[in-house]
Amino acid sequence: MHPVVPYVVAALLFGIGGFGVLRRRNAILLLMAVELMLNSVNLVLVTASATVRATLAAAGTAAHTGQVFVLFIIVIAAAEVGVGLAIVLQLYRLRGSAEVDTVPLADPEPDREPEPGPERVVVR
Amino acid sequence: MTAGQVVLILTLAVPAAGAVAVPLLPDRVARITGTGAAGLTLLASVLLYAGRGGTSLEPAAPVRPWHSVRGDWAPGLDLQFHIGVDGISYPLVVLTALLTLLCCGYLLGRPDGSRMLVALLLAAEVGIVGTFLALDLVLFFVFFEVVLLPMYAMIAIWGGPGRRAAARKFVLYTLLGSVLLLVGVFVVVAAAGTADIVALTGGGQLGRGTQLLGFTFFALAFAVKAPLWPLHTWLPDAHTEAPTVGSVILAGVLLKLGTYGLIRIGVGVTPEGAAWAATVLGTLAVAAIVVGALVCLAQTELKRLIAYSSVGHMGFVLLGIATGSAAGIQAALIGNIAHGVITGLLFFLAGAIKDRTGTGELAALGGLRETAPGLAGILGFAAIASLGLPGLAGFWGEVFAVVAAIQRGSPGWTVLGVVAAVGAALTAGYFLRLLRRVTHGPPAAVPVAPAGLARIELVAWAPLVGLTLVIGLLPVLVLGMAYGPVEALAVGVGG
Amino acid sequence: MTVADVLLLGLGAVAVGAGLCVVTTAHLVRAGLYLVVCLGALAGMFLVLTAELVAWVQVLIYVGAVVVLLLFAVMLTRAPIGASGDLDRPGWPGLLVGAGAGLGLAALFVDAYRWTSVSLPDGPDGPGSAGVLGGELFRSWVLPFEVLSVLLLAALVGAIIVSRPDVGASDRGAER
Amino acid sequence: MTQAIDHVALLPAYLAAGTALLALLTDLAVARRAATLAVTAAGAATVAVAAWAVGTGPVRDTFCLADAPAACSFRADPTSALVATLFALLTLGVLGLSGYAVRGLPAGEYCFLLAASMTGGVVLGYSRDLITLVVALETLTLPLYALVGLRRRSVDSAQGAVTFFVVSVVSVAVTLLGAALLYAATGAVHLRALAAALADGVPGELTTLASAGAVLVLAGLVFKVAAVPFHAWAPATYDGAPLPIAAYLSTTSKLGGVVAVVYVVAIGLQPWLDVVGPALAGFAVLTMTVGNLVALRQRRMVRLLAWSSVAQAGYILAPLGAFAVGTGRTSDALALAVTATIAYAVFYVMIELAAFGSVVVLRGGAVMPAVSLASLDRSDVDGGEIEQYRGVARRSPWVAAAFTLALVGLAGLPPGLAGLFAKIVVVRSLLGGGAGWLAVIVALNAVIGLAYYLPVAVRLYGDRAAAEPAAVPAERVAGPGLRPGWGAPLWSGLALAATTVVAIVVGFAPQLVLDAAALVAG
Amino acid sequence: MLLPAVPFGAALAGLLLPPLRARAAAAVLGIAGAAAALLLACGLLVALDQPSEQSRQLVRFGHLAVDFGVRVDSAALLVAVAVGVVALAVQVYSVSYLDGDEGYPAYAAQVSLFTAAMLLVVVAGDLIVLLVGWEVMGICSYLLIAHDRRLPEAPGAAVKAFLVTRVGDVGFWLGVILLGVHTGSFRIADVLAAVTGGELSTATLTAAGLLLLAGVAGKSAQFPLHTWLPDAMAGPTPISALIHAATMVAAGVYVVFRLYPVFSYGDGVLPVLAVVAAVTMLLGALAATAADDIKRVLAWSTVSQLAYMVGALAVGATAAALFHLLTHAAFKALLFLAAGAVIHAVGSNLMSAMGGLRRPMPVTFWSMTIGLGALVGVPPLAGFWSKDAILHSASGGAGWAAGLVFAAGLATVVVTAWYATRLWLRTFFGLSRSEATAHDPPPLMAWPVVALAVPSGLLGFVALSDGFVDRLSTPVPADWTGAAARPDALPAQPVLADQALVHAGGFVLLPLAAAAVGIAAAWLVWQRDPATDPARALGRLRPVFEREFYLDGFQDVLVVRPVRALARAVRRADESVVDGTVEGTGRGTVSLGGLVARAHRAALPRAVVAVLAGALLAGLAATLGAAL
Repeated sequence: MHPVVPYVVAALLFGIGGFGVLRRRNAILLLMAVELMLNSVNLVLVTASATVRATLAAAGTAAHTGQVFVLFIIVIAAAEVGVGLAIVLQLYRLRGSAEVDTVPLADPEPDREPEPGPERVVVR
Repeated sequence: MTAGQVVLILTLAVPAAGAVAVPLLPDRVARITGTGAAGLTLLASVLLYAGRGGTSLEPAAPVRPWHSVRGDWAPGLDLQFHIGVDGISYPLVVLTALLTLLCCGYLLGRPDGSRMLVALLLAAEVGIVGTFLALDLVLFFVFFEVVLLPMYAMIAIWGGPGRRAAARKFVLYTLLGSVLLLVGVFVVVAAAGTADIVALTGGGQLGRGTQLLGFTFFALAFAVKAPLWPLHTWLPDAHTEAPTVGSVILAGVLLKLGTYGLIRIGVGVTPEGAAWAATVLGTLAVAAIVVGALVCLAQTELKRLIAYSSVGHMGFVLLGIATGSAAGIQAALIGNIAHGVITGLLFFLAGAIKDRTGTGELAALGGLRETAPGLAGILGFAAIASLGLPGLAGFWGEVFAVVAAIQRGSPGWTVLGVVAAVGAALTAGYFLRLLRRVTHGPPAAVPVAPAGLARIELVAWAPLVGLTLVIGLLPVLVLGMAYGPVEALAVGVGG
Repeated sequence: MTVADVLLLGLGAVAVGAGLCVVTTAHLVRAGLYLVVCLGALAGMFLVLTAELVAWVQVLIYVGAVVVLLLFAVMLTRAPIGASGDLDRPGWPGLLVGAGAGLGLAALFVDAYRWTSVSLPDGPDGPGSAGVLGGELFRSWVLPFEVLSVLLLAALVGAIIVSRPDVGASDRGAER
Repeated sequence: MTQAIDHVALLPAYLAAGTALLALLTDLAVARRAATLAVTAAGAATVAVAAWAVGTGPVRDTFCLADAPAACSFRADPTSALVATLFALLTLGVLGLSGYAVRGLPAGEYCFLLAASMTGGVVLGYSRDLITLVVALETLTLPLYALVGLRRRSVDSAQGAVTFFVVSVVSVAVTLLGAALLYAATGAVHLRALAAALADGVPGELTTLASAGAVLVLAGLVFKVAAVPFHAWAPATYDGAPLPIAAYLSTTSKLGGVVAVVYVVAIGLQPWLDVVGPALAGFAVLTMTVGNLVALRQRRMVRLLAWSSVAQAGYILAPLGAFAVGTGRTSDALALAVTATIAYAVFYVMIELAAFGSVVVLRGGAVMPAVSLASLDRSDVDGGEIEQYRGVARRSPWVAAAFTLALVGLAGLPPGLAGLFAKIVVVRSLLGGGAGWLAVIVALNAVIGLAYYLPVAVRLYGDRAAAEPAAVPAERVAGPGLRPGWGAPLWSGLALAATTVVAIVVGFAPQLVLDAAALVAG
Repeated sequence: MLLPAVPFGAALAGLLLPPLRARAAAAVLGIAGAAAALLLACGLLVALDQPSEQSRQLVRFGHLAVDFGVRVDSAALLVAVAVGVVALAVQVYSVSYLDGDEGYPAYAAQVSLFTAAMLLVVVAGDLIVLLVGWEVMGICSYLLIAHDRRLPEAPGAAVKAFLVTRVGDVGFWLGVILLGVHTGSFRIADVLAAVTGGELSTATLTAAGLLLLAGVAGKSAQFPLHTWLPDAMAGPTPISALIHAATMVAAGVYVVFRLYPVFSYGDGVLPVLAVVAAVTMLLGALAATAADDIKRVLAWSTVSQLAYMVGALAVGATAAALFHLLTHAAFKALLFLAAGAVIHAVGSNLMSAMGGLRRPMPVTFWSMTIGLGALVGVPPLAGFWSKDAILHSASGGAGWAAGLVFAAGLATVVVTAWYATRLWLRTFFGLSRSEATAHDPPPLMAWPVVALAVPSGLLGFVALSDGFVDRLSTPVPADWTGAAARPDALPAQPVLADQALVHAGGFVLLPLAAAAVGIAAAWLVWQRDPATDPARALGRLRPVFEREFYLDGFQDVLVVRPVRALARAVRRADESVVDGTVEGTGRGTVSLGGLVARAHRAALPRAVVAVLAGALLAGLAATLGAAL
């Protein structure tokens, strides 16, 4: 089999995932896109574990590491989706909408002028 | 631990202990203990002179400290707690101790003096004396930085109306200087492997390139501290806004950190750099003299005028150092001490005038001779001493800086000498203008509250007046002990 | 072009198409379904690549649990069933970065692997089978496995106290 | 063959996980907030002692690869001991500071999540391969998603949590992609094996793959340290999170990021530093400058501390970047750079904890004038405006003194000797490594740093403008149901005092930290 | 060594110790100091036969040592005696002159300080110590001029006096330094040895000579830097007598006398000296003719008489110059003190307010007459001998310089005679224009005047005794060897040898005739209309002379105003440019921070874009880097 095929598929999936993350406004869809990216990484790892066993003689026993890594990634992704959705729902509960682009990064009001007027400093 | 070493450690430990203890004690007691601590430090610093034969570690070493204490503090940072005193640093240490004692005493007598101010004074004294005693580059930097915050707090809390901005400019500018020093220090330490000044003096281990780079950083850092002309703009604001005590310490001793650093590290550790940059430094120094004098001529506020006069005087000191010859460096040393004493006195007087009349504006002042004859007399004496009247302390530094410049022989240096001499004449110009505005002439409308001199003021100023006269008549007091080390330094620079 | 290649190509095409639909569809629920199709295709590719256990785990956890969770979330946030217009932000930054990343990686792989072919491993009882992986997992990767348990517990507890404001906050009453 | 597991080495990890479970059990059984806190704190202390004890023992390796024994995934050497002890102590500190906040939060779950995060940190300290590293990092970060969102009545907290979660997930995806590429190119996951593979040359066509993988891994890890391109989440998250959690984020999770970067760069990618170096140096410079510049304009206290911690991250990365970019790439130069990074991180972590501790105690106590009466719930107190801290020194001079010392330490000026020596360490390593230009940039940034630390410190001593409402008297704020309880002020005060004392001690004897950090070269 | 020390001690005591500030004590202290100095000087003059020298090292700068050296020789002692006499007279005189003034104690102390400084200059053995004395004199003159509180223009005059001399002193500094640096030591003996030994190049010598000349011109009020002397009259009259007539202004002449080899060896210095002398002579005399204030007349006459001494030096007649210095000190001090008495009596300085004082103030009248006679050069009086000696040596000298000096000298004799008679007539003859009842001054003021009248009368005869001449000869440094080595460079040398001060014969008549012409002219003009000022005869020239050739205006326009404008410009530049850049960088950083902060004021997606874009760029950089 030619490893380049699954690799290219994984690459495209990662690209699509990235595109989805940046384009979607709804948090849940965003999570779906992130799932896509993680799955593409899984695909790379599985293909790598297949190719590694064949080409690099040195990594004899470590051939299955790729697949072990994938297992771990799947579990981590599941856990993160769990917590992520809880947080999104909390935001939904408080804000009425799960829109991502209404979440401000910096405090909205204008930044302070450098130095308020001189004030008297009282030190006993 | 010889007696000398114990005294050496005491000179640092006593003010440190004072600085820690004073804030904890009740107000009145605190200020007395603070003054006591300052007095003890002065005593310890004077005692350093005894047993000068001292432990000369390496007879051949160019820097032969009279007493020195060496201990490891942080080998990981090449930082050794190596302090020692020798001919060059001794007068400066005594001057610091004296000025701090006078300031603490001055605060003792005043109703509004606060114990926090005394604590900050002692903290600053630890930093300054530490810098003068440090014989390890990194330790020099650490003490150099210790001075920063106490001075900032002094200006920012007890200063005049515009103190906040002035204090901020002061601390940021000086921090820029000291951070450049840090980079310079480690350029040298990385190349030489050791940070010990005694070993490094003479620039033996350093290649020419490192010395040039190192000296550029040192020169920048110390030019900010001893205000060399283009980098001086923090000084007038800081002085005008600082409380009397703050400006005395600021002008009296803080500027000397820069010039002492230039001598001990700039000329000492990187002599080739000093030789290479001599003409540039000389030209800037002369520019400082002339610009300082001219700006003073057009100045309208008393403390600002005295601040700019410091820029002028330090110009002479830096000219002395720039020449790199033994005569030049000695002129710089005595110029340092003289400026410390005279400008300290001037700032005390300026503070007294401001307290009495409430304003520093020259236009509002006048006729002090009639309203407060005692104060006017001392102000006249200080102004005359400051303009470099021979027979008083200021004269030797200025004349022999010009002598050293002309001694260099090349036409360029002779021109510098001549311009410096003209600068000296300008100095006379603005000081006499000051006297005419403030003391002579009809008494101004501004009421002068306590006409006579308070006892505390007399006590604080008498030593300074006496010192100006004594150093003026017997300069050997200051220079006597510095012949050896200065010769060694000058040899390094090929002066 | 062996059978495996053909299969991989087919499943790859399905996965990529479904991925695109997930990202572009205007229907929330339909996005979730497309995701199921995409993950299923990936599971198939894993099977072809002899990673048997991983494929089943993929189907079990991802398709079973994660997508269901996402659909529940869609339901809970009362998203409209029909098409809803305002789902997307201006596309150009996404397009730029996404395409850049995707094509860049693809170019990287193509450059790295050209058209070399690799014989799929065929160990005694299937290279990716549960037995082999289990042995591997519990021989040298026990520690991450244990730490994962702590992680999952933490995720559970975290999800609960975040989603239910009343849990643990009732201190206004008696000292709980 | 059964794998000989060296349980002694794993002891700290076991204890950490045990503490987490214990927290849950005590909350279930005793259901008293103070008790849970006390148990968790005790657990953290035991972990610290255990880690330190194991550290002093011989170097222990477990879970090693059969064929290449050197490449083990768990290594208990002095470095790991230092890191694990630090994690435990920091968690202990944060627990102490949580005295005020925990009253409004579910104490049991709060302590459990913190302990879980500590477990992740401890395991991170010992991990020597990519999988364990990633898993440990995730265990460190995941509980924080929940903890950040724990102020359940404030929208800021929810927004902060979402920001943190989304950016973190994307970064994890990038890290995993990097790791996958590295695995694809070298077939190795253990750092030492990876180094060996990279050292003896990756087959021609895979080199670009490997270098892309290396950089992507680094990018993902550097997100944890909040380096510039990946820093936008930090201010919003810190401000949204409850104060102790903000402290935890800025100290422990940042330390985790630093440790991860150091392990990957120093051990894993050592042969390929000329590839990774420029990226690191670039990140360092960008982080320093942007962090300092934006901090100049901040109005809220926690946001200012967040931006300053971003800038400090720049200083931490500088030695590594300088080493990679610098000329002499000998092994001892690497040791110098790594020691500098770890030493600075240790100094920074202590001072930052002291700073946040002071903020917690100031905000917790009834010192602040503008503590809104409506939210009687202590947990809802956030960092607040800097303006509200005006004139605090008069009411609580000691806490204000500690806060000023911390701020001055962050700026790197003498009273805060720890900060000064940290700056010296960085500049020394930069100039030692030949990257003089980076030293000058660090120097200039230090000046900008002081420009925003000092006004805050001075405002503490400023006098209260008459217009503001007088401070709400302490007893009214407490309200009937909300007796501060003996826990809150005592714990926080104790934690703050302890951190400040440690900062001062280290300030006067920096060699302790330098010796500990020097061991990291291994 | 003791000589300068005594008055210095008195000065310090008077100035500093508060208990001694009582009037009586201060007076006693002042007078005692001056008297002691005088006695010491006379004692030394008598006892000493050959120049003695002692010195003690003060300080060493590099290899340049400065030592507190004292060199006493006959000429020095003579000048010291003169200074002592005048100082004593002034101290006594001012006790009563300033009886109403509460600032007297400080005044007395400052006078003793001044005397000490003058003596220091006279006996200085080291150039730096000379410089110290030189400057302290300057500062004392500043303090004393500004002493009078009531006079509004006093402080301005004091500042002007000090600044103009200070400008001259810059030249003096540089000259001293140039000499010191090139000879390797500041001791005058070494310097002179080096000069005569030919170790210094003529270029250096010329430069040093000219620079020293600038200092001398400043201090002795010669042409370019003379504008301060007439204004210095704002100070109390005894001060004018002491400082601005006898001692300080003479110090410049004495220094040239002492360092004569430097001037003579440098080519071109003496002719310059001659020109300056000639110009100042005429200028001073003509300005005096039109001045109405009696003290300004005397001031201008001092300027021209000093020019005489400088002229004498220019033609090499050092002994004649010194002799004229002594006589001038005596009769000018006398004139000032007498004028002080007149002012004291009349209450105003202006001659237009005086007149007809001959009868009410006989003592003052006769002493003033002797003084004016000496000034004009009436035969039996001292002035005649000294001025005649100068004119004789000028006429005998070689080269155009001597001729110029001689011609100017003669012309000045006429003009001096004219203004002296004018002053004499307007003050003492004609009808009294002042309403106050004039009367002779109290004894304390009268005795010093009379005391000074004696030397101004008889000093001439002393010159007749031969022993006097060699005492006045240029101090031959004991180790002055190489004279023969440079015969050509010593044009002035032979003239010095036969320094016959007194010589009868036809030549004496010429100046006498000139004086007679001057007196007659003044008498005729005054005779026609006794009430008005004879100066009206000058017609259109009068305003020109009155305004002193507008020199003061030129100086103000050329020097003072541009410096002040430059100062304002530099201050504005310093504050806006240098300070501006610093403040600018500060504000720039803060606004840059604002810019970057605004970039962060976005929503969450921008953060994710940053993450992904950052990763992408880093990856690209790495791959491209690795691929290259």
